Amino acid sequence: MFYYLGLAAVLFSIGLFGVITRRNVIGILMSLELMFNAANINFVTFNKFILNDGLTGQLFAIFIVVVAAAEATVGLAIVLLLYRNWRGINTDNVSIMKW
Amino acid sequence: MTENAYLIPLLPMFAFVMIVFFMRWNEKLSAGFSIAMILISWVMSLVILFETLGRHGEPYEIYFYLTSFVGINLEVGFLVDSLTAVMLMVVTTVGACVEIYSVGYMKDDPRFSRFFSYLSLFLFSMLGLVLANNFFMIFIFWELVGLTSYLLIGFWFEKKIAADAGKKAFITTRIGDLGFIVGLLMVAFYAGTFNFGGVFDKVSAGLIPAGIVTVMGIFLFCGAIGKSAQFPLHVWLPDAMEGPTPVSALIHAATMVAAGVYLVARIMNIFVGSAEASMVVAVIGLITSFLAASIGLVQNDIKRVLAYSTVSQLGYMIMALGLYGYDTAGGHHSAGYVAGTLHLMTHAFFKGLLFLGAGSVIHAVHTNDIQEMGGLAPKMKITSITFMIASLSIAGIFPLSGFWSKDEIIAATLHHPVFLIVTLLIAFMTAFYMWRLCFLTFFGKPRDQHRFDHAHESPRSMTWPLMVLGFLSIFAGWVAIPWLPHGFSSFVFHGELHHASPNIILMLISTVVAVSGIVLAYFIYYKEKISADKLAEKFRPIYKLLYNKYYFDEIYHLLILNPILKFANFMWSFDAGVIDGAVNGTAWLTIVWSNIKLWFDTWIVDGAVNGSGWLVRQGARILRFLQSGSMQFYVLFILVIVVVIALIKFEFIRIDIHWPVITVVFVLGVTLLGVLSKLAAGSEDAPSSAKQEE
Amino acid sequence: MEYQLPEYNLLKMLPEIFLFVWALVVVTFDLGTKRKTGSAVGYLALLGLVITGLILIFTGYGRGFGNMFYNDPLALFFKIIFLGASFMAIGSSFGLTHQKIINHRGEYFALILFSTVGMMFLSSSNELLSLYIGLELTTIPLFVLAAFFKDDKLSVEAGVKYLVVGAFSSALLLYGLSFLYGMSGTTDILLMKVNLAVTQLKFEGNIGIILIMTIMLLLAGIGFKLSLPPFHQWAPDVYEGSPTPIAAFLSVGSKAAGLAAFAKIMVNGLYAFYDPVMTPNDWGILVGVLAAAAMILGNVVAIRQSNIKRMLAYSSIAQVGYIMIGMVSFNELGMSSVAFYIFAYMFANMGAFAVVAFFEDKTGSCQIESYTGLAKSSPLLSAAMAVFLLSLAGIPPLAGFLAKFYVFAAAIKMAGTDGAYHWLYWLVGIGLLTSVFALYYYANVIKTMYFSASDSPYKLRFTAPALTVILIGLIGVFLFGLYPEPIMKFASNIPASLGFIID
Amino acid sequence: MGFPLLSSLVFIPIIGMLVVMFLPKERHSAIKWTSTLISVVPMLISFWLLWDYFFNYAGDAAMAYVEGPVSWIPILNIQYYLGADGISIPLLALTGLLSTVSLLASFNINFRVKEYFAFFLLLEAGMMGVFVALDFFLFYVFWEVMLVPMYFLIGVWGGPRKEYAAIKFFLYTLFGSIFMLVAILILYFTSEPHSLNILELRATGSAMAYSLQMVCFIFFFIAFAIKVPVWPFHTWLPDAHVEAPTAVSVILAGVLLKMGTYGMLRVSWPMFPEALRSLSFWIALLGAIAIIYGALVSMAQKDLKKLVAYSSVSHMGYCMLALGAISSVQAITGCMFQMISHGLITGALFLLVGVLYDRAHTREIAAFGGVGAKLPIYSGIMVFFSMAALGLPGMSGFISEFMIFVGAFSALSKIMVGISVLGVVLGAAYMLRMVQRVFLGEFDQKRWGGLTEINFREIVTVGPLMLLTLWIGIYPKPLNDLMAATLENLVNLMAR
Repeated sequence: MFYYLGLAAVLFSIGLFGVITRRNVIGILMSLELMFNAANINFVTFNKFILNDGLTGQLFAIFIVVVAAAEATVGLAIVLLLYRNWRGINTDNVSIMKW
Repeated sequence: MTENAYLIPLLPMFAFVMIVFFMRWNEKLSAGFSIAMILISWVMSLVILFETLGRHGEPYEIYFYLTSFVGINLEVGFLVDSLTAVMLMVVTTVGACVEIYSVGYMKDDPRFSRFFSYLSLFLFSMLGLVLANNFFMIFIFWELVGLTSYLLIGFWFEKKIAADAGKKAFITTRIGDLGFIVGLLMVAFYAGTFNFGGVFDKVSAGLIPAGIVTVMGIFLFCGAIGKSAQFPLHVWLPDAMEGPTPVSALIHAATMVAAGVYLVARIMNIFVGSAEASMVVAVIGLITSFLAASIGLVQNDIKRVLAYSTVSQLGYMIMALGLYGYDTAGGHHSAGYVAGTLHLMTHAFFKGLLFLGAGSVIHAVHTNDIQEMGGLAPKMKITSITFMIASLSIAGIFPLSGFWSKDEIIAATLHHPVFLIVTLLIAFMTAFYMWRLCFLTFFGKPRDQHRFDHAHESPRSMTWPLMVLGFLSIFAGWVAIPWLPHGFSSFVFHGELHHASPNIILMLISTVVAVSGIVLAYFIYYKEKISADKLAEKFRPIYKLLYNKYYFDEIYHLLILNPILKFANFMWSFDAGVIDGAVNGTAWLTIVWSNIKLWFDTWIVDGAVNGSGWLVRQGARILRFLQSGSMQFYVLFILVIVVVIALIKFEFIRIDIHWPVITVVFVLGVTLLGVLSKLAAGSEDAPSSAKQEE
Repeated sequence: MEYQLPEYNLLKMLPEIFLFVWALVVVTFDLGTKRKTGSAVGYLALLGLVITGLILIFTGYGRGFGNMFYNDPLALFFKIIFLGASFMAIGSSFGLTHQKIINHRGEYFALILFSTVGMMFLSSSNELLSLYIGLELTTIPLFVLAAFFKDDKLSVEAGVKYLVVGAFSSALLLYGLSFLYGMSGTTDILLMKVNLAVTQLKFEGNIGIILIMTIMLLLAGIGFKLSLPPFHQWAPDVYEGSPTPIAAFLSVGSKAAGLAAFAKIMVNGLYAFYDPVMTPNDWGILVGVLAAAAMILGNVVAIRQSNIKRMLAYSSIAQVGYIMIGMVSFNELGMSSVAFYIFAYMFANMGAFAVVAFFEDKTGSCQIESYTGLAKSSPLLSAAMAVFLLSLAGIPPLAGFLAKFYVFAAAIKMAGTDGAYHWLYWLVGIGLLTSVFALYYYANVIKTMYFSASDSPYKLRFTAPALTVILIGLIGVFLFGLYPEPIMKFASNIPASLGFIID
Repeated sequence: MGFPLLSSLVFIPIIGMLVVMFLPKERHSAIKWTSTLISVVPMLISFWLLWDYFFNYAGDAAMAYVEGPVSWIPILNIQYYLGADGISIPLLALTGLLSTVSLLASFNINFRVKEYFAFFLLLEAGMMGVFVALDFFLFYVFWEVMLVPMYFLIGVWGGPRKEYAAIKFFLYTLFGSIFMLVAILILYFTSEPHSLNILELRATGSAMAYSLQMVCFIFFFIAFAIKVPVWPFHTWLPDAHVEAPTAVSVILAGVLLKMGTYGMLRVSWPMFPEALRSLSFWIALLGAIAIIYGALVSMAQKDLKKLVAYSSVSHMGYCMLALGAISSVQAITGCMFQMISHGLITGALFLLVGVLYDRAHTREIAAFGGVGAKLPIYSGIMVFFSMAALGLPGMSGFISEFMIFVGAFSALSKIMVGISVLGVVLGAAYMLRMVQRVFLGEFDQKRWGGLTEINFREIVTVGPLMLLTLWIGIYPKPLNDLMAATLENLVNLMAR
């Protein structure tokens, strides 16, 4: 199971990396998805290997997928707005408000 | 009547109240009323005097508690013994004379009735002072007397000098009272009561350690120093002459300044308890007397001359009392007490007379400068005659009252050669300057024709008091003629039969001294055989020194007044610095942190918290940087924090290769990567953010 | 492995269900009337909230869905807060729906309601999965609401930031939860304590590292909701950008939700569990440090804000700091004090935001300068504002003071009873000192309104809903300042539902 | 228990405030008269309390007119618990009197009248509350409630730098009171069962460990010292006084400053005897410093009001000196006397300065001169109070200072007392400087020709203060007897 966890960790880290470094909001959203999925893998793994009661982990994973989807939709909608207002979706512009 | 003695002070008080609230608008009525009141109390004090004589001066005391806290009582009451009776007599007499006198003198003054109300108030407090039976009360009236003198000196407060003089008098005496208060505190602490009798019993029973008694006595004496203008606090009295002349006569010649002497006489038992204290008293008295007399030699303002003579005479009395205390402590017998009290009485009369006379002269010629007078004798007979009587008396010419008292004083100094010599010297000087005054004022040819022409005898209301006082200053002293069986001396010493042994030689010596003084004055200022100016030239430095009153005022200004004011100002500026260091602090800060709003500084800096203000502002800056507005930066920040905290915790754990470690390592590695890359990216758009800073 | 179906008594969930349905009704009503409904939709939403409140009162305590759904005092208390918050938020957003949001009124209100449902669900869930879902259900509508002004750059930016940071933090939270699940093997918070201990035994107590990771991640996730530094930075920007009522709702509603989550997972789930590496006291200290940071940072930075919404944002960050003091003084007094604090805070903060929103509707400005001399032109409004701010500053006899007093009392009690908790003294000290700072910027607003000789150009006339909201705020602030008894009694039951034994 | 007099003292002004709020804004005179008349009621009640207490309760040190304890917030067992004894009764009377007087004195306020009088009544309620509260929470609440109206009164109706002064006052006092809050909480949790009852907590406090006592004592001391204000904490005072409108500075000087000393006597002094014993010398030292320092600084003032303000720093210094002399009843009695007489005298001085300011629109001492000739009555009154302030016998100031000195002399180091006696002379100095510069000397006819004599209303405001000053000065026995039992009990508590 160690490999699965490792995989999850790798995914998570990649997601992190993406979120931090991406200039593109879409990219950021995708990296976020990666992170969610890392969590998914964790859940499933634990459910499979450590404990074997029912399907809680699996269920959790499914719910997460759903939620992630919802978030993605909202995210994309907002990205549209972003594009309308800025004619672009580069994050560096989006810093009017500070301190 | 004695049991109703409290009425004596209350009557003038009544007059004061009535005038202030009801009679202000009717000048005649208010004057009349206050005079009536003082006359009634004069009669009463006369009766009391006789009753006391009947009791052979047995003290009579009544009091009740004003308030009492644990340990000590503040009581109100009065004590009538021989000393009180005499003083009552003196005060009421002079008071009555002066009030009558000032009807004429203060005529057509805008604040006529207010003047009388003040006078009544003064008489109230003075009489109360005399009657007081305990330290607390005597202190209260002591202060009240000071207040009224302040009001009366500054009566013509439009004149700046008058106002200044009033302030000076008040504060100077207050400095004396400082010591007095400390003395009172010591009395309260060590004797546990304020009542004279109680305290004296404790002292004479030796319940209070001798050193304490000495200190106590000296502190109490400070009060006397202030009030009766002894060295080194004598400077206020001459200036006090700015007040109306009746005031000078009443307060600064006859009564208030005598209060100090009265105090010393009153608490004599304490001084008897400690020779050192008495010595201090005596020495102070002597110094004062000498200084004042010598200054009086060269002054030209008639009232100032009189003032200095007053100071010197008071010094006389104080010295006599001190010597009495010293000798009695040493077990010898001394005439000092009798001398002091007797001179207190006689001096009150003739000095009062002198001032009133001077007043009437001034009234006539509208100047104080004796160099502008001269030859007034034919024009104003009563004034000149009474004035000269008084001068003789003060010079101590047989058989005027001054003679007897001064003689007693000299007798008191017998065992102390230094004192004896200086005293005689002073007597000489006194005679000289008094008669210098007389000659310059009343004889010779007028030096200022214009003023001379306008001169005229004063109205009756002014001359009558002069004559009354003249009478008294001739005969008042006779009560103390040594050959009298039950004379003054045996009266003040409660009935114990005691003859002040008549000392013919001394009498002769003093008379000779006095006469020689007069003669010298005669030759210089009447016959002008010896030119005063030449003398002045010959002894230039001494003359200047005397003429400038030993530079006391200047010295005080230099050494005390200015430093205090400077210090006060410094304190103020320091305080201001603390309060609105905002002002200068902000100036400095705005240079350094010009981008910070002003009010922020003012309040942060204020209360001297610059440091924290600086920190806060620095913090604000960093936080501004963190709040950069770019969301990825926020994300990164969160991550960094998480990792950092996690790292902090890792130290506690032994690292063994175990599956979670891998995870963490991954996370860390990637995060660091992210950090680096982000920073790299951040460096690109650094300038833009820098622009945002502005 | 065979299941026995747990009993689904939906009745216990009635309020949530009803509100959810009602939200749908609101949307459809708006659509059905061709979006011509003026403020009727708003009133409809308010009505829904009121009814929900009534239902809430009648559905007593109890549980459903196995252990997933609890109706305990904690849940009830927080639900009341959520309802109140969204009520005031909606009430104060009428002016908005008159001018800016012409088209999507229905969605606007419905989304608020949805988010409220999420909060309520969260507050009464006692199990990781439902808790997570509740959290998401709370957050996602808020993403939309934050960006609701489609053509306003600020609003959109607020939306984006909120979205990214929020999603990110929820991902962290999720990752943490997964580890928690892994270690405890259950998602039921009550079982969690036990199982964790078991697991610890199984791994010879070597789960320390992973535990740390977990707690960090959870902190990050929930700290974002609480806008607890250092996870706060989104807050000022989002508050400034998003519509004012939404900002208010964020500052109270989602904070309260975060508190509930924190209380459930950290306190209820992890407090009883003891690990030599990460004792509760350890991460208690950690949270305490964060709280101190919150108070200092919030109060100091707020001093320099010129935009009142931003200022209130920072002040709300500071307030979280005070709340966390109560939270980390792990005793029953602390828990109930937290509840009371958020309750009092709701009135004051919602009120203040309502005033701001109203003012913004009338004048279109959020700058503090534009409040100059308001006291003369519209006394009641400025008086209300002053009262709210003073309550936030904690001046007696207003509710805010009592709340602070309660929190500090809890902290000092814990510090006095347990030597390991002396650090709470310092926390209290910082709290008190910073509260003086806080007074400064609140007073600054009051000064602007009252002390200026010049008269304000604006002559504001109240609209009914705004007035209602403000009055509710005033009444709450005064009433619970002077007679907090009922609320405190109620709040004193909450620790029991967090596994504290009330002595 | 009968009619709840103390509660009515607190709540009548609040009711009055509400009434005033509902009066129409324009009816200025109506507002003024209503509020004044309402404030008369508590004044009369407080006088009646004085009377009744003197004849029925003065014998013993127990609390009279106790109301409650009624449970208010049982969770923290906070109680509504009022009571009054020998040290609070006179201050209550003072508060009642000064409130009415200063309401009368503020009739010349003529913008935002309604708010002004409403705030003023709230202020009065707060002050009364502080003096009757026997529950710490209640005490603290009133203590803080008072700040808000004060902040507004200074900030809205104040002088040029009003905003600065107002916020300064507010922050200073709040800063102090947070320390008090901590101390209260510590006490609360030390006591078993937890209690906030001031009287019960005396036992707890004195039973505490020395170090803890020290901490609590110092915390309380900071809170009260800022209010007094004791020397290093005094810097808020001059600003607040100078900027505040006349009536407010009357209240500020007359009542608010007393709260500090009252708090010390009521709370911290009897509660932590050990700490007190070890600190008393330093407290007295602070007092002595304040006396000299205040006097010197006020000697350097150019602004009448600032001068009076600093003089009250000096006068409160006497109180601190007395409070340092814990072992002597005289000193503590003197302290109470000083509080009251300072309330009367300084209050009156501020009123009079206000009177002059209304006419001349300046407070620059140098600007005046010879006013005595033009306004005899006014100058007479002013001189009277200046004399009272410099401790002239026959007036209350002297009695109190003398008691303090007598007590302190027996209880403290003689040197310190000797030094602080200097304050008497300095006091005379600055007061006389002021009197001379303003009232004596040349009168500038063409500049001040227009000055009008003090009018009837103003005389009415000052008259009672005058009479009381004289009465206490001449016959202090009743007041002393009123407080004697309580104060002895206090001293015994301190000596534990």
